[in-house]
Amino acid sequence: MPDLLSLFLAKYNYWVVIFLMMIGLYAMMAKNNLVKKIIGMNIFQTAVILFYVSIATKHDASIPIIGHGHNGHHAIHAADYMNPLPHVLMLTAIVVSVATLGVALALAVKAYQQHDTLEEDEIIEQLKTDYLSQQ
Amino acid sequence: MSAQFPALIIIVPLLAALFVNIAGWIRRSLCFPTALAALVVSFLSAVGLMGRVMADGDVIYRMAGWDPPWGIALHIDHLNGIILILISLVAILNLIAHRTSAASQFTNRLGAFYALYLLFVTGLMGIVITGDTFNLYVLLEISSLSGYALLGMGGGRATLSSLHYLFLGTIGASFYLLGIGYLYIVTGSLNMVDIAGILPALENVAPVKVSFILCLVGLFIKMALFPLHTWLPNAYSHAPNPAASLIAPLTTKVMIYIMIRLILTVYQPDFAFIQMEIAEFIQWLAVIAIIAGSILAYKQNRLKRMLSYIIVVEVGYMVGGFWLGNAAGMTGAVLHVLNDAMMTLCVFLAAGAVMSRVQFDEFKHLQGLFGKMPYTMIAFVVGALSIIGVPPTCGFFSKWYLISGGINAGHYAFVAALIISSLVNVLLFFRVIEISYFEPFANHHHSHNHHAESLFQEASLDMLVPLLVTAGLLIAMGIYAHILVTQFIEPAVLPSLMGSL
Amino acid sequence: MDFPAYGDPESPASQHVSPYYIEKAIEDTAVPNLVTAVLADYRGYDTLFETAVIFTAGLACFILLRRFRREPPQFRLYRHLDTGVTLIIEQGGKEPTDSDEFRRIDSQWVPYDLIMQKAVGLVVPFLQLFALYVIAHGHHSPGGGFQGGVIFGATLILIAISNDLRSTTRRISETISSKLASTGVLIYAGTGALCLLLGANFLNYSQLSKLIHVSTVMARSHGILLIEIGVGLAVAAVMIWIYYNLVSAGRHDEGL
Amino acid sequence: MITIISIKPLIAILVSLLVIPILASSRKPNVREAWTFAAALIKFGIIASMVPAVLAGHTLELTIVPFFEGIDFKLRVDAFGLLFALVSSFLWIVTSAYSIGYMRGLDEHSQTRYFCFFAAALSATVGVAFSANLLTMYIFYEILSLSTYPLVTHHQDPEARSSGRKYLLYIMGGSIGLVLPAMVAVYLMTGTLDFASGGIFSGGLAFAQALPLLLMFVFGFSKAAVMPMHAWLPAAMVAPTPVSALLHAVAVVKVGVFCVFRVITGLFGPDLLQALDFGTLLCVIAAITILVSSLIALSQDNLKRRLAFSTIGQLSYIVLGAALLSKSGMTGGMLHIAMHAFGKITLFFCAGAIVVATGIKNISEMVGIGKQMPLTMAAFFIGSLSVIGLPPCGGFISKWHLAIGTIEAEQFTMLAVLLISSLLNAAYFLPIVYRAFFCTEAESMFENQFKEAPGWCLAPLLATAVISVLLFFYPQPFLTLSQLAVSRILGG
Repeated sequence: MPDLLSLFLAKYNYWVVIFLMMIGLYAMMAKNNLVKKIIGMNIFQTAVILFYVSIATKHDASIPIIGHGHNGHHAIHAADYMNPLPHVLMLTAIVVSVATLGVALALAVKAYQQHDTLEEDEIIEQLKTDYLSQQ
Repeated sequence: MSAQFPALIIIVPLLAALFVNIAGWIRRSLCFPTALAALVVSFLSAVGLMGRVMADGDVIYRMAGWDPPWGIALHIDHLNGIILILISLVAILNLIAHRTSAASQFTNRLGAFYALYLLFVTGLMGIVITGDTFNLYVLLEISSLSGYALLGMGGGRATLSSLHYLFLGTIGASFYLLGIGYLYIVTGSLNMVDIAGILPALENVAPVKVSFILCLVGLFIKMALFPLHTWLPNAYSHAPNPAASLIAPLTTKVMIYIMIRLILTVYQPDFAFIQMEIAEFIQWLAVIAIIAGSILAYKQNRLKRMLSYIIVVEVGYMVGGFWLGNAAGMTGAVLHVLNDAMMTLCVFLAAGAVMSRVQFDEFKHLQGLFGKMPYTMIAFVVGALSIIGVPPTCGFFSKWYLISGGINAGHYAFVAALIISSLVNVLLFFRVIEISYFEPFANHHHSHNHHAESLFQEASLDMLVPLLVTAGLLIAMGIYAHILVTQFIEPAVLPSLMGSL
Repeated sequence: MDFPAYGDPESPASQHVSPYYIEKAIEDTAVPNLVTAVLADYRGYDTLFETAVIFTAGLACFILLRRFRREPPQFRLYRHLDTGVTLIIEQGGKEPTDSDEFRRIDSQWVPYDLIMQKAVGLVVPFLQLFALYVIAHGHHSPGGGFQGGVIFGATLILIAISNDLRSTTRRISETISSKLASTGVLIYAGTGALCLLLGANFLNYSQLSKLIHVSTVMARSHGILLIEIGVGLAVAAVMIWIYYNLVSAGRHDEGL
Repeated sequence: MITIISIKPLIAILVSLLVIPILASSRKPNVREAWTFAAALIKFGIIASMVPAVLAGHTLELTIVPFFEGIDFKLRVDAFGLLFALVSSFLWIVTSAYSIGYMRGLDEHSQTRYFCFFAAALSATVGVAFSANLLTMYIFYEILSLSTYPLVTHHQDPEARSSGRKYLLYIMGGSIGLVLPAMVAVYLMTGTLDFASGGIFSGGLAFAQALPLLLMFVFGFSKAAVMPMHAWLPAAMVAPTPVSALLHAVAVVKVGVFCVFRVITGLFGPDLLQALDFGTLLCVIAAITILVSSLIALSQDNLKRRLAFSTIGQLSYIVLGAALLSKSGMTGGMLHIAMHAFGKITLFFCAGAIVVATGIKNISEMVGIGKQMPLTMAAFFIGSLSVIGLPPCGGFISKWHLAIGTIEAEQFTMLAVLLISSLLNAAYFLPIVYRAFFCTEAESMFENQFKEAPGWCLAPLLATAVISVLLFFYPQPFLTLSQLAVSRILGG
């Protein structure tokens, strides 16, 4: 039993990511209000970002900026600094999630303008009635 | 100059998108010419690049001068060379076809429309050309975002369906991102060829399998394979015509290209087909996709919704063909990627031409069109024949490879599904052709102005010329399918297949 | 799950590619902040498309929401500056636009908060200065184009919230923000194309040394700085542009 | 036996295709008709120019473009293909003359479209005749079915629409549903689809594989109207008469039978079928079709439907000829293509002439028409003689060879079927002729208010009747061609 617990403790960051993703997924599927769906989507994307950032850390390594003393005269060994690559990737991923959030909100605002409700079932109801009236 | 083709293909449309946005504010007449010029330049460089690939093998383009695992490298081989040409060609044809209708629909937002149009094409071209997994994700997002915006422009249900497309698309992209993350943890690199080098040496294969499943599920959502296809029909049928006939032929095909690229280059076919034991499951998934898609397509009474369901069926063809695992199946799948893009473009352009005159696309509005719009309907018939798989057109040849692949692999359910869906396609299309051929031209949709009969004439010229060019291409690609296969597809598919199977 | 434990240095992720970045970044680009080095130089192509994503989001909000038809709202509020009295003008009533002691306010009737406006007026310049600092010092301190751009955008949104949307649109009109967004990304792609014209591969800043006659390594770091400025400009402009469209649902007359 | 590489076959096919844009753009009807005539004559001229070469034993070939490994878009003119091409191109000349009269007589609408699709259908027919492998033939087969769809549904009324739907269902369903998979399977088994004289299954074929493939081909080519797949033919009678005359007497149905013949002789090869004893199976299928269709024909009152069912029967004669696998059986089968073509087209022309002149469609109302339209009914009589197979007309020769073929193949039951069906043919043709001429004054329904059909209809009518008689005395061109073809197939 202890190894399962230690296994969990040693790698807790992966479990947290999975947990967050499930919350995000649940919110996107189950919630009726459009904005809540968008929040769920954002949680989902942030979970993936958290996953990447958690890879980058190293025990007792400082932030990936080379200190002043190191301008070239003696070797920099990698163990001192955190892995910069995931941080770079996540800068891009954060920007992407913000952009998607922006477009989603724009669509939600447009939906609100057309149907002046954010509840998805009411919108679908209105669309049905318009469609039938068109027939 | 020719060494810079890979960069030119991507950068010229991107720069043009920026200029077009600025031009949108200053002088709107500039937008169309710049967009057209940019796409023509990228088309020519794609053709030049393909010549170089044919001459001296794969081309590696080191972005910013750094070597692959550290910097990003663009990797062009036979497979993505031909698809680059396809994308730029489809984009040019669609741009010309929808010049007037785009100008009338997006009057003062024309600059933004053309900028999004170019960004969508840049995104797709970037996806096809890049050799880096994370870069592929970023470009995937660009093309999807501009896709959501373009599709969301239509009235009525378009907003909600585009929002659904956004949700599902983001889930798919995030799954793909997670999949690359798993790969990154285990291999430490993002460059496709580099990962492929590290993967065989790994002893614990579990994370690699999980990453493969995640990437696959993400891509299946994005390419609308049957159970995950719910967003596609709404998104495409309520979209404005210029957007729908650009996005419909390209998005799902490029997603399938990504799946092919992942399996052929990163995970190697023997891992994907043998160690994963899911080939059987996916083949059955494809069979269900084909059958269900055909039945759903039959139920529709609107033209564009029917065509969207047919796209779901075509995705079933390609995925099923590719996952047969043998050479004929794969060649068929790749050839079908090319053919289907052109077929869908031809049919959607025809639908766009009809809707530019008739405003509705329900079947009862399509009466008597053979008399009124003969050329558009002829192009529609050629597109329909190609989707059904009648010989002179290209659809037949990819279906031929798919069927022979199915028989070789002994997967007779897939062959049966192909035949049944062809027959259902016959019913679908001839139902539409019958309506427009037999029933007299009832101008109930022009009831208000009395001289509608005389006014109603053929689609405008700049809508008609690309349509007829596409129809001609369908037949040309059919007749010269052999050259397409031996010169472009076989060198791309076979080496990695022979190496492992 | 046989993933590497949290934070252990021997994990493949930190063994294969990243040691090169850590060791070589200083020699290659003379930029101590490794993240900026990798972001703008090694994987500059990624960041180019990252800015393109931001730009696409701005375009998307514009094309989805913007409505150019001028339908006047039901009623408009005018406040007398020195006494604080508010006039409600019904549809079609004559508006005191010519006189200068009346000022139009948003219809969601914002209470007259002199303190808020004065405080914001005081703080905003320093904030913008800090934003420029963040952009410029991407090399040495954590920060860079995106973060600085967002801060700059935030200051303008702060003005819009404290006063009203029209005051901000008067300062930075929608066309300017859209054009700035394009020019920002253009600077980025332009420098890349410039290196292309100079003969190297796209985005290879070492070629800039031919122009500014400095060692290739320093050329790279200046290239990165140029990129950071472009990105900062683009991000700030797009933030405002999206804010204008989202808040007023495309009519650009009354916002939060 | 040298193979000459020449582009004549390609030109022969393309002649009628190239004329379509000219037809579509010509304004005045006579200019249009003149062009159709010119195209028909040129086409027949080119094909005739190939006859001496083929008679001397050579075959003309042309490879246009490769499709897959082992198959390419190849045309080959051999004796059998040339025979069929000669018949269809000659009859195109006659039919275009006839359709001018018919169309003018009933002033049908959108005649330009009619002539264009007619030309396209002809080029596809000649394409099938000259194709060297199964894939090229399949391509032309599909083009033919698509170009005949607008012809069959020319009137654009609801009835034409439902018959067009049935027409498509059977033909496209058969070709895509059955022929396509079979073709792919054969290609995978043998690596090629070219028609070789001794069949391409060199390594023999297991019974379990051969049977489904053969049946898929026979029923897949639903244009051959073998019994269960025949329903489209009577439904297609709704088309204007020249269409049903040329297409359903000569072009479309003969293409189906031609494909079946090619498959049996070119793909499977006589000795393989002999070994697996499929000969008798095919004969039985053909026999059922012959007998059942002849019986149904008896009960039909509408003249064109009766002719349609008689065509189904006659087609199965040709299938029977192929299935006998004997020398004169095959010769008889091939000859019957030509003889039946001329005979049946005369009958259809007469039916059309009667409709143009009097508007009557049903046989029961045709009592005593002989006095009003003596020439038409005389031609009708000659045509029916040829179809029944009585001496003075060409039909007799082909049925004679078929009879000898049954004896050679010791299929005596087939001989009986042959004779019974000829009697049945007589049973449903001769009463029409008898009642037309030898009825008493009282029964005659006509008080001579009708006169003969217009000149344009009458001339082709009489021409084909005279030719079918001449064929009895000088069957040389078709006879030598078919004997040559059979000697190559069996000689192997």
